[in-house]
Amino acid sequence: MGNGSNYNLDFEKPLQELEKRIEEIKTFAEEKRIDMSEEITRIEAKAVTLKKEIYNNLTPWQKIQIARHPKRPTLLEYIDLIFDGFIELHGDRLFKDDPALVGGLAYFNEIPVTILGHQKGRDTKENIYRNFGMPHPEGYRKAIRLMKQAEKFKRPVISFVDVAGAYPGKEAEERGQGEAVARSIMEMAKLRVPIIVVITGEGGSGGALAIGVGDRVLMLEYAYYSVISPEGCASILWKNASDASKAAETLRLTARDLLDFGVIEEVIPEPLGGAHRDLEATAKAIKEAIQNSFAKLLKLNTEELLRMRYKKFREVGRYIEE
Amino acid sequence: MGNGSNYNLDFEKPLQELEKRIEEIKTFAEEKRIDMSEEITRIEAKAVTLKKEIYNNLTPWQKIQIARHPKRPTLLEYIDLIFDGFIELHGDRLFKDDPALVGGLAYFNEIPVTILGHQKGRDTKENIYRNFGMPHPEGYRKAIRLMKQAEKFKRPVISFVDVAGAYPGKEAEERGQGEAVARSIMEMAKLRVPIIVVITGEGGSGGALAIGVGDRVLMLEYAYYSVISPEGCASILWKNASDASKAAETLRLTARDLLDFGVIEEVIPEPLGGAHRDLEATAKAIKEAIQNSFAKLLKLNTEELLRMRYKKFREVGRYIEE
Amino acid sequence: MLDYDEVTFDLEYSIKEGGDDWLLKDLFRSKPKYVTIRHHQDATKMEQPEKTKKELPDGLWAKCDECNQIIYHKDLEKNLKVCPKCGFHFRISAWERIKFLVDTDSFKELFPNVCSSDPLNFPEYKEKIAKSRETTGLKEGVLTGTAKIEGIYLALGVMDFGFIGGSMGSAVGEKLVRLFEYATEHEIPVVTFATAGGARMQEGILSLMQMAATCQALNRLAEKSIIYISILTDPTTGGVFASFASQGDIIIAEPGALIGFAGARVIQQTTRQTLPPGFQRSEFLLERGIIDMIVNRKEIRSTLARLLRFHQRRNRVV
Amino acid sequence: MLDYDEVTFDLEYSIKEGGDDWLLKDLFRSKPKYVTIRHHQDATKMEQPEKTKKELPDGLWAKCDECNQIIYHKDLEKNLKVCPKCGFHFRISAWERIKFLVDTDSFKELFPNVCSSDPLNFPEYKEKIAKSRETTGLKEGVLTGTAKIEGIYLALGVMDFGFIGGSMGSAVGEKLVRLFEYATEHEIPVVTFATAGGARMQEGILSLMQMAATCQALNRLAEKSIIYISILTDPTTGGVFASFASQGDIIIAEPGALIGFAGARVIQQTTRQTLPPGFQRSEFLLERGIIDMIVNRKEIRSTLARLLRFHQRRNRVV
Ligand SMILES: [Zn+2]
Ligand SMILES: [Zn+2]
Repeated sequence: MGNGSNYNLDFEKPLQELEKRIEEIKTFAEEKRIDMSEEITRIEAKAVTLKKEIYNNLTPWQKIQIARHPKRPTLLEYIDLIFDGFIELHGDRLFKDDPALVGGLAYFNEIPVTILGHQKGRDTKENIYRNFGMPHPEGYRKAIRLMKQAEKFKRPVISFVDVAGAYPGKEAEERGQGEAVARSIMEMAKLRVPIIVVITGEGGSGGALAIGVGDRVLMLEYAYYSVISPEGCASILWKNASDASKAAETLRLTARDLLDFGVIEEVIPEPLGGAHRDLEATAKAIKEAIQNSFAKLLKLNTEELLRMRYKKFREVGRYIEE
Repeated sequence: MGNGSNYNLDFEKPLQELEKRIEEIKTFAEEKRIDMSEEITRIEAKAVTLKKEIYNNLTPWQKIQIARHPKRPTLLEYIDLIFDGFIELHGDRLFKDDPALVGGLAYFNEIPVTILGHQKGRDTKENIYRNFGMPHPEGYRKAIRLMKQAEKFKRPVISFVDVAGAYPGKEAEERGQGEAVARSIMEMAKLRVPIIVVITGEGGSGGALAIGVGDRVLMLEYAYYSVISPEGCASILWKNASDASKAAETLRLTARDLLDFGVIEEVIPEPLGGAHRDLEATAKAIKEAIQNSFAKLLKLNTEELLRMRYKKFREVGRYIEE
Repeated sequence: MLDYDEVTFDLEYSIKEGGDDWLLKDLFRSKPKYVTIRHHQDATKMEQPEKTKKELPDGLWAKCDECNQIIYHKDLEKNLKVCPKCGFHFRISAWERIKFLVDTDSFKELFPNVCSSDPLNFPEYKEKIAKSRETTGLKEGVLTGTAKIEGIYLALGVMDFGFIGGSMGSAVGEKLVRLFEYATEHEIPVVTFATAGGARMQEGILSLMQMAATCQALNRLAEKSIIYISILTDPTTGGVFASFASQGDIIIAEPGALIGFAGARVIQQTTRQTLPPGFQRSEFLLERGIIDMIVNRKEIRSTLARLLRFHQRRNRVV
Repeated sequence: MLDYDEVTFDLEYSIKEGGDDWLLKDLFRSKPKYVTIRHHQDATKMEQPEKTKKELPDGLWAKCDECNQIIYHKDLEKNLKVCPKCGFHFRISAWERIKFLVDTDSFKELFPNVCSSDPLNFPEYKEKIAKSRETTGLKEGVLTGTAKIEGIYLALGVMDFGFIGGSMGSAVGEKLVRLFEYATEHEIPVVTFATAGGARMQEGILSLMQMAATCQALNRLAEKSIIYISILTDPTTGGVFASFASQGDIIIAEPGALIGFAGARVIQQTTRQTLPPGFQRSEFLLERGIIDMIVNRKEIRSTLARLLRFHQRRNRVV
């Protein structure tokens, strides 16, 4: 959760050096009024090749670093580009409004929907306000309230997941974090309207699943979704959190892995270099994916929808019968 | 909310003097080994007459004093005598367990029921623990949870009201006391099982009504039920809380008044001298009244029940059309 | 009629009529200092009643109680009685509210003849009703009817704080219940503007029962999945807040409105707690998760239009 | 096999297997000091396995970790592994639990052959399963079946903390889902005894999905108004608490059990908060309104019987 400005992705260093070099040459050429366009074009092409090479060969751990990038777009940025006329609704009607979980009403291509999602901060100040996007129980209870409202008015729910985990704090425990997570799963599983889930960044365990039970679960290319953080896994397995990279490999937590497991329905490709390099293209890709999901879901009646949702989470596990 | 031991009902003074005199004579007769039984019988008869005279002519304000008597039986005492096999259930699953509102399961004449009610303390220590029977929002939310549980398992709800008012505190406001009271009314109004309400002591405004919406509302003879405490009313009307007696008269808050208004269905007679003088007789009277109500309610199907409940609260107001 | 004593009395009885002592409202905070902004006249009569004019320091000018700004009265009116300088929301009458809110001439009053009786023969109650009628031009504490907002048809209930502190007696409850039932039958959305000290003490237990009556009528509306939007204005407290007003599918408050169950004075007397600044104000309730949003009076019309349009049945896909 | 190192390891992995770092459990608090009370043997074999006996300081004696009382082992057994002096509840195995709980010979195991696969090829997972099988005599971390309690027929799921920290992988989830579905179909009540560090890390995301699978199966049970009683024993944390275990119609905890979502260590590391004594213990949860009651192990059988009888369909009148 570092500051965005000095957040560098290690594996991008060669690329950054090349990009820096291009800038230098451009400045030099301008100052000296020399035509170096050929040279520039050549290096730029090389940079694109390098970028592709890097991004086509990302390790899971590198993907996680992209998923956690401080400049990675957050829900409120996506909402503006994917939906129309968003109206935020607040509060669980019980204890508090949780800014870490945003919810409200909007149109998706003229269809009224309820939107839910984790909301990380876009700078340090906002991150503190939004508790780095980690909800307390009241966040999940707001989600439950808004989902039931969506059910009452028969509109689909679109849920955006991007969370390191449900907040592990004293007050969160006192107010029943476990109960809130479980209750949200329960309500979502039986909600009588279509639910589309989009995992946009971090899919942190129960805190993600709490608003992650959907008829279609879509996932950005570099997002991850895991029962445990790779650091946590590494410190347990090898008593060393710095083996997180190895753990990330082991845990099979990338979008591709999850598609193979049948945990998600679709991987949404990201722009070259990751979502933070092109918000609009990412939003457009998400919008298309949601649209495709809608096309599939709106064909089903409620009973079919619920039956299929049940079946999906019913059958995702892998076991043997001896 | 004084201490029971030195709580005297003013209007009982002549009676208390007479009773004291009887004790004195008895002691004297015993000490001196004189037969004074005739004298004693005579004075005892006089005491009974006096008691009847007093209790047949109680003013509303005097009834309120009885309703607030520190020795007035509380819910947990009644439960033991009216129900079998009580199992207390705790918690709202959201924030806290509120000891001011007790709920649980029990048999009423072999019928499983859910019991709810305000619980005052029976001594100072318990009163502090139970916040003098004044619930916070979590108390009403526990009630809602248990009512919905009763609905799920299709068992009747029996709700006991005895509260000065929903607690007026900073934290209660923060956690939405108004919302909790309203929500409880909402849920109770639509609950698909029979609800019997017994007002046993104080019926303090919204804090009473929150668990007071029932198909049959029964009320002990000296209980009161009011939109405002007589003290509050007096201080508004005559800028003088000590005119409470006059306000009590004005407000029409006795069981008899409420029967006339159609707010309650039945007045349960109390033993001579009030419930605190004979817990068992009072419990027996309550039990009979509940039994009679059951006999009426169990004849109805759910739709009839809900229609009648609606009608009752729909039509209780008095207005004119000009 | 609007001499200072009368104003003081009037403000005091916003406390007195609030309902009960558990629900006593602390409404002194900031209102009693100005006399120019009276809201009891019928806004349909577009000019100020003579009597009121007489009382104004300068007839044409008002003073904002929050920022002391002197405001040209017509400007204030144009600004929907929101201080143009600091945004302070003055209380307004039910008729003013309707005028500010709905499409021109679209309000059709329903149940205008439902009025309070005096079932308890309560001291001075009849006189209070008579006086409230005179000052507000209303027959009862709530106006009910149908109207259009940006062309969208709806059922509308608007309370008036000038009518015995906006308190809810049998007639107010009856009118609201009829409104909810009307909306249920005709399947149109419901919007209420609440402002009240609580239940109406002068009708005793019958007032309390209106909490149940209004709530259960809302249940029937909900069964049909019809939207109910509750708007809380300064002040909304006691039995009104603790019944229909807190049960909106969506709850909106005007900025700075006092909203709560128990009054600050009662809380302090009972608990000896010190209450933080802003306690029980709209912003506090938003933070505490009790309301959905705070909307300035000038944007309430457009916000309602958006929300109502969003919930129109033809928009439903599932 | 039960040398001290092994015990330490075993207790440590109750943390390790707990699931994830957000859910890491602080289980060191009081357990590692005694080695005599092992609970991994199959209680159906009534005598102590030889290996265990060898490790006991005196074979016949145990020491209570809470009050240091030396207890004759048979007495402890008779007392359902509750310290007769201080009431401390030792952890017990799934088979012991069943033996203590149900009518003699009434337990009929269901789905005994559902076992973990190793879908991630996770390092050492196969070995851990093999070892857990050996120490517990179980094939998986939960026993499922039907039984009778005081003659009342029910579906029963009992977790075993000795099986990879009681963690929930695909097989545990599958067995519980089948149990809930079986109960739904046959309309019999469900009782589960939970004990777990959380989801099973070694099956990655597939473990996490078991939270959804179990919860949705409970929804179907609820649709039929069949009662589900959840009993939380020491420890119940992470993804197990945050799914089926916290969703009982009635929730019972054994005294002093550690119950929560996040582990104390993680909370302290993340928030630097100091946690009060008793934090996340049964008594704390009761006060915080999350559970219905705390029942001593010796009274769980009779309490369940009362609750199950109470919820029998023939008792319904409406
Ligand atoms: Zn101003
Ligand atoms: Zn001990």
